[in-house]
Amino acid sequence: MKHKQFSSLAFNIGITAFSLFIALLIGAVLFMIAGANPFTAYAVMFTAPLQDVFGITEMFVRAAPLLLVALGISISFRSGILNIGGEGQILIGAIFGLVVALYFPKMHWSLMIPLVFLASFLGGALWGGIAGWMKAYLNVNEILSTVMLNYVAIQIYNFLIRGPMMDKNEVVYGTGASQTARIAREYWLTKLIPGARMHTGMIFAVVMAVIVFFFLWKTIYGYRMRAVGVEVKAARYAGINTKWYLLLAMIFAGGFAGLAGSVEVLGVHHMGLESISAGYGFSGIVVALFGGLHPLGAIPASIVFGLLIVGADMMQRAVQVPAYIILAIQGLIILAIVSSNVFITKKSMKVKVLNLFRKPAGRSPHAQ
Amino acid sequence: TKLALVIPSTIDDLAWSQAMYQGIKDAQTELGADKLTFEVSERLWNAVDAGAAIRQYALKGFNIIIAHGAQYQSLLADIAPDFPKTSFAYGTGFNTPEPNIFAYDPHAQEGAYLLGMLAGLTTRSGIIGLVGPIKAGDAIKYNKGFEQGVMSVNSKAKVRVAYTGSFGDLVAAGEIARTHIKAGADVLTGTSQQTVGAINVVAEKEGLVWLSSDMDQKSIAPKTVLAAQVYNFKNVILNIVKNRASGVYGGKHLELSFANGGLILNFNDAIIGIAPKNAREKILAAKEKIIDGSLKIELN
Amino acid sequence: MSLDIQNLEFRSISKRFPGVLACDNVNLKLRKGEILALLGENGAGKTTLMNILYGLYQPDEGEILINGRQVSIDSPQKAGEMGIGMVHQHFMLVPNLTVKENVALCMYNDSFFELDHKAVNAKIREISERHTIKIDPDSYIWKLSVGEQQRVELIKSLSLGANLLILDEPTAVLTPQETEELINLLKEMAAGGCSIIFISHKLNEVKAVSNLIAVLRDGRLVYHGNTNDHSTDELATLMAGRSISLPVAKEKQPSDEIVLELQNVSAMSDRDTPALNKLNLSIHRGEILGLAGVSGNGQTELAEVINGLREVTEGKILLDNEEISNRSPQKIINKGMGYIPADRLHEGTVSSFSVKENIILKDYANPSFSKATFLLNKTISDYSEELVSKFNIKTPGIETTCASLSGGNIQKVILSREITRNPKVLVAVYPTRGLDLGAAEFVHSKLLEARDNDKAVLLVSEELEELMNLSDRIAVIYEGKILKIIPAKEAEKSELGLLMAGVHNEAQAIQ
Amino acid sequence: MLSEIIIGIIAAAIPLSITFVLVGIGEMFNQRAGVFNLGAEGIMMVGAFLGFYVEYIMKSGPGSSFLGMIAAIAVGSLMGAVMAVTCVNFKAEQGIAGIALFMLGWGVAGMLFRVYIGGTTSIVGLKALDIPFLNSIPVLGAILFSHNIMVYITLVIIPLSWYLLNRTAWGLKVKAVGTAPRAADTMGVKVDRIRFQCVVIGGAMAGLAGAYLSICQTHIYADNITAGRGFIAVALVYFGKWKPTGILWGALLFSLAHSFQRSIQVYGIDFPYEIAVMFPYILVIAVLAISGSSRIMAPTMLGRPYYREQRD
Ligand SMILES: Nc1ncnc2c1ncn2[C@@H]1O[C@H](COP(=O)(O)OP(=O)(O)OP(=O)(O)O)[C@@H](O)[C@H]1O
Ligand SMILES: Nc1ncnc2c1ncn2[C@@H]1O[C@H](COP(=O)(O)OP(=O)(O)OP(=O)(O)O)[C@@H](O)[C@H]1O
Ligand SMILES: [Mg+2]
Ligand SMILES: [Mg+2]
Repeated sequence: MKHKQFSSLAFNIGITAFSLFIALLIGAVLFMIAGANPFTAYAVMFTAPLQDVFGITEMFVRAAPLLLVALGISISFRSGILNIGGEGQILIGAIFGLVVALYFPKMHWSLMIPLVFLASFLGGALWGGIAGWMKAYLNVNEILSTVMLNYVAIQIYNFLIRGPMMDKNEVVYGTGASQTARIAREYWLTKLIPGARMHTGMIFAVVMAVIVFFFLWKTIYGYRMRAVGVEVKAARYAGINTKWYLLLAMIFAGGFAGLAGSVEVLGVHHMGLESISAGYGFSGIVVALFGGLHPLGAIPASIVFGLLIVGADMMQRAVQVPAYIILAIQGLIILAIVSSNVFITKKSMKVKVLNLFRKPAGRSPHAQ
Repeated sequence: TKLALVIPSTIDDLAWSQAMYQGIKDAQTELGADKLTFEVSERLWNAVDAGAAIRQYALKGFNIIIAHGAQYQSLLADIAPDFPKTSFAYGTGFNTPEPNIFAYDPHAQEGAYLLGMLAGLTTRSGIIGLVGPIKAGDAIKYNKGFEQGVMSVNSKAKVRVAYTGSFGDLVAAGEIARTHIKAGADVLTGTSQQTVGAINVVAEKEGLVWLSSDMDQKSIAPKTVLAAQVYNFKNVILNIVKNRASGVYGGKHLELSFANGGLILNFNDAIIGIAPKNAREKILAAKEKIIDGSLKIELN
Repeated sequence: MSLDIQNLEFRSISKRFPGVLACDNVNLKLRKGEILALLGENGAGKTTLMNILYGLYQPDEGEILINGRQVSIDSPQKAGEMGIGMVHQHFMLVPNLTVKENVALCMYNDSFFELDHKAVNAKIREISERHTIKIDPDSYIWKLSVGEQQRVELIKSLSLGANLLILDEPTAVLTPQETEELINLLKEMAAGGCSIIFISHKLNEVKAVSNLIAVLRDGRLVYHGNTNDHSTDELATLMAGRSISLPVAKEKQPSDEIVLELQNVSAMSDRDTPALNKLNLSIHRGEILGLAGVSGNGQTELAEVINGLREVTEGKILLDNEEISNRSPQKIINKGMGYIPADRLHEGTVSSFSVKENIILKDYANPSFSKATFLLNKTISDYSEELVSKFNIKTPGIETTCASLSGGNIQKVILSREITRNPKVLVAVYPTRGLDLGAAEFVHSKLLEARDNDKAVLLVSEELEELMNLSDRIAVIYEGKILKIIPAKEAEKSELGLLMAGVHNEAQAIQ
Repeated sequence: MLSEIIIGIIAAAIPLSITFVLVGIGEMFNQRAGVFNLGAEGIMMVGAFLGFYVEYIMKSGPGSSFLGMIAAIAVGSLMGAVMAVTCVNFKAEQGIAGIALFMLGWGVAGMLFRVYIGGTTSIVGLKALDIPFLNSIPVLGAILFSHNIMVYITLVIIPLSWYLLNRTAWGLKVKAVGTAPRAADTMGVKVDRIRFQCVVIGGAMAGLAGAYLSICQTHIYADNITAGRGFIAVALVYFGKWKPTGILWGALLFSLAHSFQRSIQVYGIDFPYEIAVMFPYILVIAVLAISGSSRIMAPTMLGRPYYREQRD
């Protein structure tokens, strides 16, 4: 038994390593086209972020919003909804949070920060909820509505930060950059390490992950959502108000994306800026799926993805290749990992691979 | 001196980012390749990635770090105190929140005013089309200057403004240009990297004219781009290097204007004949007035 | 390259699934023209063995020989090419295509452009005329009742002209007449040289149709021999390892108290045609009311309407004198309604949930299973273990997903939940469809037990025997209306049969 | 004057909609077969680049434009094949693979552009051709007969894809594989093969759509030339309920809204331009919300890989 476990672990590692190798090999061609040495590039990419405080902290700076978005995505996926509206939900969440942080009367940070989080949760929930409501009650496909709502959110957000919410100084001095005023310093999320950007947002996100885990698997609401997600007919049969739970799923999905928005505002930017969503709405989907749509699985997935982002970014600067190569390499690596996954989780596929090695002459039914 | 450049778009966008890239290269040529080396990080329009890049450059000991966008101001304010011996610069901006931050500020409205005059003088239909990205920052300065320029020479002309809602959607920019042209515009202008899409559409029909900003975009449409306001960032770079040499790491507001050579007005001699004969003289006269301060452009 | 299959042999076939050995060293032989009946309890491995023959599954060990030569059937395509056809236990039809298109898919699965609708039509017409199978070739599959879908399955396999035909519980959803027709058809085919493997839990059919019998128990072949050597009782004993006899209702004076009453209820079907037409029905406390009728006459809609899953367009439904029409399913469940739906895979269970999660599908919010919205895992597990053993559900464990259970065992999961919930009214739609005899016996006794505990049971079934054994009264539904209600002891099969066909007075009968 | 504006709006919308139709029809095929490809945007970028590049190195001319399109189709098919290998053969999660392909496509296109061209330049491309006689028909002439050749090719592709889907054996198989792969398998349909073909077709169409943007519409290539149009196209497939004509209507509606919105801005009706820019997106959602849903068309197994030995 021990032996079997070991060999299966070896198999899993082997197959993942093999597919990664293929991906990196293709990537190497790209590096060569760009005139860079692939070996140094890869070395930087996978080791540099882990070598110093800066790299490690930056990883967590990315992981926090990714994890939050992924939590929401996990909930909605589990309820059978593919939410690709994370980008828009982050922005609306950020705006709600900003309104509270900038315009509410001064109060102690221990009151203000939860209030900002609450506001941005509500903002994101509103945005996700629109798509959820349309799906549940008007039968509008969520992919269509979330894609479209992303564009609408961007326009609303940009309008607010370049219009009514723009920093007064930008008007006074005539520079007119679209950004809001800074949030008072006492409301910022505490930086965990001096000189680095890492803030308490990651801790918050991990706590949320645990809460979501309990919510989905240990409470009746989670039970209902999962039931609606996989078999609407059976859920209806069981007395579950399926429409309401579809809506609720999108409310949560949007809410968590919204939280990511305020974590970015309070933890990183301290003001409202353009493109604050930074693609987290999309990468959050990848993180959620890598995490097996499991809130706890999303924690390591978000950290690994953080490494991938930071590492690729550092690599680009270290070997001076066009920044596009970051995207290409990330894409290749993700493709490789998802492709290898099936050989790990599905016995029949695993057998196919093993047969390649064992019996080159072909499968014999007599084999023991 | 080791210099790092962080840009939102790419070094070949024929606009804002390329203008700075060009400026650094020119400065390098002037100072000598051994005196100034530089690295670039592109496509950092979102502030999270830009923040990581800036901090990493600072950690690696770069002397000058240029974050080429107004949106980077708060990032620099966060990072600069940790690296007092490094000079940071950003623009468009005026504010220098730390003693080692420079803010540079191209007076887009000045060139815009002159281009506006040219537009007002050149247009036959009396309709001028402006292709905007989003209504903020430099785009507003440019648009305001441009409109005043048009009005100063041709009060009957109409300046029509339409925005795409993004900086990078060149197809949309092209479509807006097309719509302007259908609506009668014969002189068009605009800002941001998406305008290459618009220029190409303008170039499809002979006799239409584009006025370009940030960079001289003549290279893609030599028979269409009539004049250009060019940002000469070389001076900004040289200025920063000079300041550092005298122990000043920042805290200055560096303006780019016609007065200090930060802005350059280029005419396309091959097609300048489209414009009325005296246009060039009028515009150059106005430029002098801008330089000596007797011509003020309203921004509010 | 359809083979002329003279001889078929399974040699030492084994197949393992996570947690179960579905086939365990099975050896089996079949000759041309023979009809083999494959028997076994739910989960014995019948479907698995046939799926191996059809190329859907690959055996872990063992081989299949045709005409003495080893063959590798690694895909259903290959099986089809060899002339093996299969009617699957769970229908293999494309719901958003029409009957015609489904048949065309089989006929033209090798071509790219070519699609001769006329040829397909001709084929369907030929088959349905020759074997008197009634079907509308232009109807979408999703619009068909289960019985009609079964007919399509048959046409599909016949259109391919298989010379080895596998039928996995084909009669589970057929009416007695249809079953009879099918049996005749199979015999005819066998006489024409087609070999047939027939799976069924109904032993009288098995006796009527087959020459040979093979019995599987827990994946192992425990008997292989001639049909004529054994009586049905002996066969039942072979299957279950014990003797089985289906219980019959003891007479009992039902109370006058009406528990469930439907007054002039109308409803539409999914196809937007009227399904229930001012239907009136009342069920008393402590009785089983059998509902007889040919599939497609509104039974499922009736059950759905009662359970709040379908809109009542007209009329009233009263439970304990309280109106429940168009209430939410949750409210109706709370008022004491139990429901065993016909679609066990997608309605009665959440197929990707574990057995455990499915067992509490209606009670997760019950204070005994959750406190302050938190599910009580330990209690739930204990309860599930208890039901699994009490209802003899064959599963590797309570964490196994329902989807990987055998058809019969999925049904047992639903039954265990609905019966143990102890509702006031239990609506059971085809509750023993696909169940093995032992399980059917169990269900029947449970339904009777419920009746004896003063519950009201609405039993929907097409099997007259089942209805007559269990019911106190039998109502016949036809085109969304109750034609007649007969006390069970006065009911006769022939009369019921006529009523089900919509003939409801002597005069009509004579005509 | 007003009628001229309206004609202008419609005439401008038609070439705009072509991108969405091309990607949408391709995506329709792979979704009908059960594969959801979010990577269309990335494929478009590579197609846009390669189409541009081929014409660029061949120094323009209509022949080179067509070669460019063919190259784009080829590279699109190749990327479709990558998607197919991962999602059909290796059964990878389609959502992730699509996003990864999007990243890969963007990265590769951008990088090759930087390395092999290096700066923004323009090509001649395919210009709008005024079809003689026909284009002088009042109203219709401007709306229908003054576009580039790809517009007309696309108008042929629409009925062609309808025919393929609804009148051929292959179309039947596609529909079967997307709603009931197991049933299709038992009926002798090679599920994975059909899915593979469809994903490749989807890729080819996305590649062509990309080349349409660079060769026919803008005559340049620049970073992010697609600007999210691939995602919009995927969304429009849902709008069109997996029907070629539905996708055409969706694309036209969306493009009309855009060209209307632009005209409003240009003619200077004074209100926040953000609302104008948002309008097309809101309109599409609203129209879908009002129109009902149809049950028969949806590929119910969309996004679910097929394993023969797994019960579901
Ligand atoms: N694809 C599968 N994955 C996992 N387990 C499976 C699968 N197919 C069958 N099994 C298991 O194999 C065993 C045999 O199942 P099978 O469907 O062959 O039974 P059966 O004899 O046909 O029963 P029934 O009469 O209920 O149809 C069962 O325990 C079932 O849970
Ligand atoms: N495989 C399927 N796919 C989609 N819809 C289905 C499928 N099978 C059945 N349906 C639909 O579900 C509903 C219930 O089916 P069912 O065949 O039980 O109806 P019925 O006409 O009441 O017959 P019965 O007498 O068997 O109750 C029908 O409206 C049918 O259209
Ligand atoms: Mg079975
Ligand atoms: Mg019915």
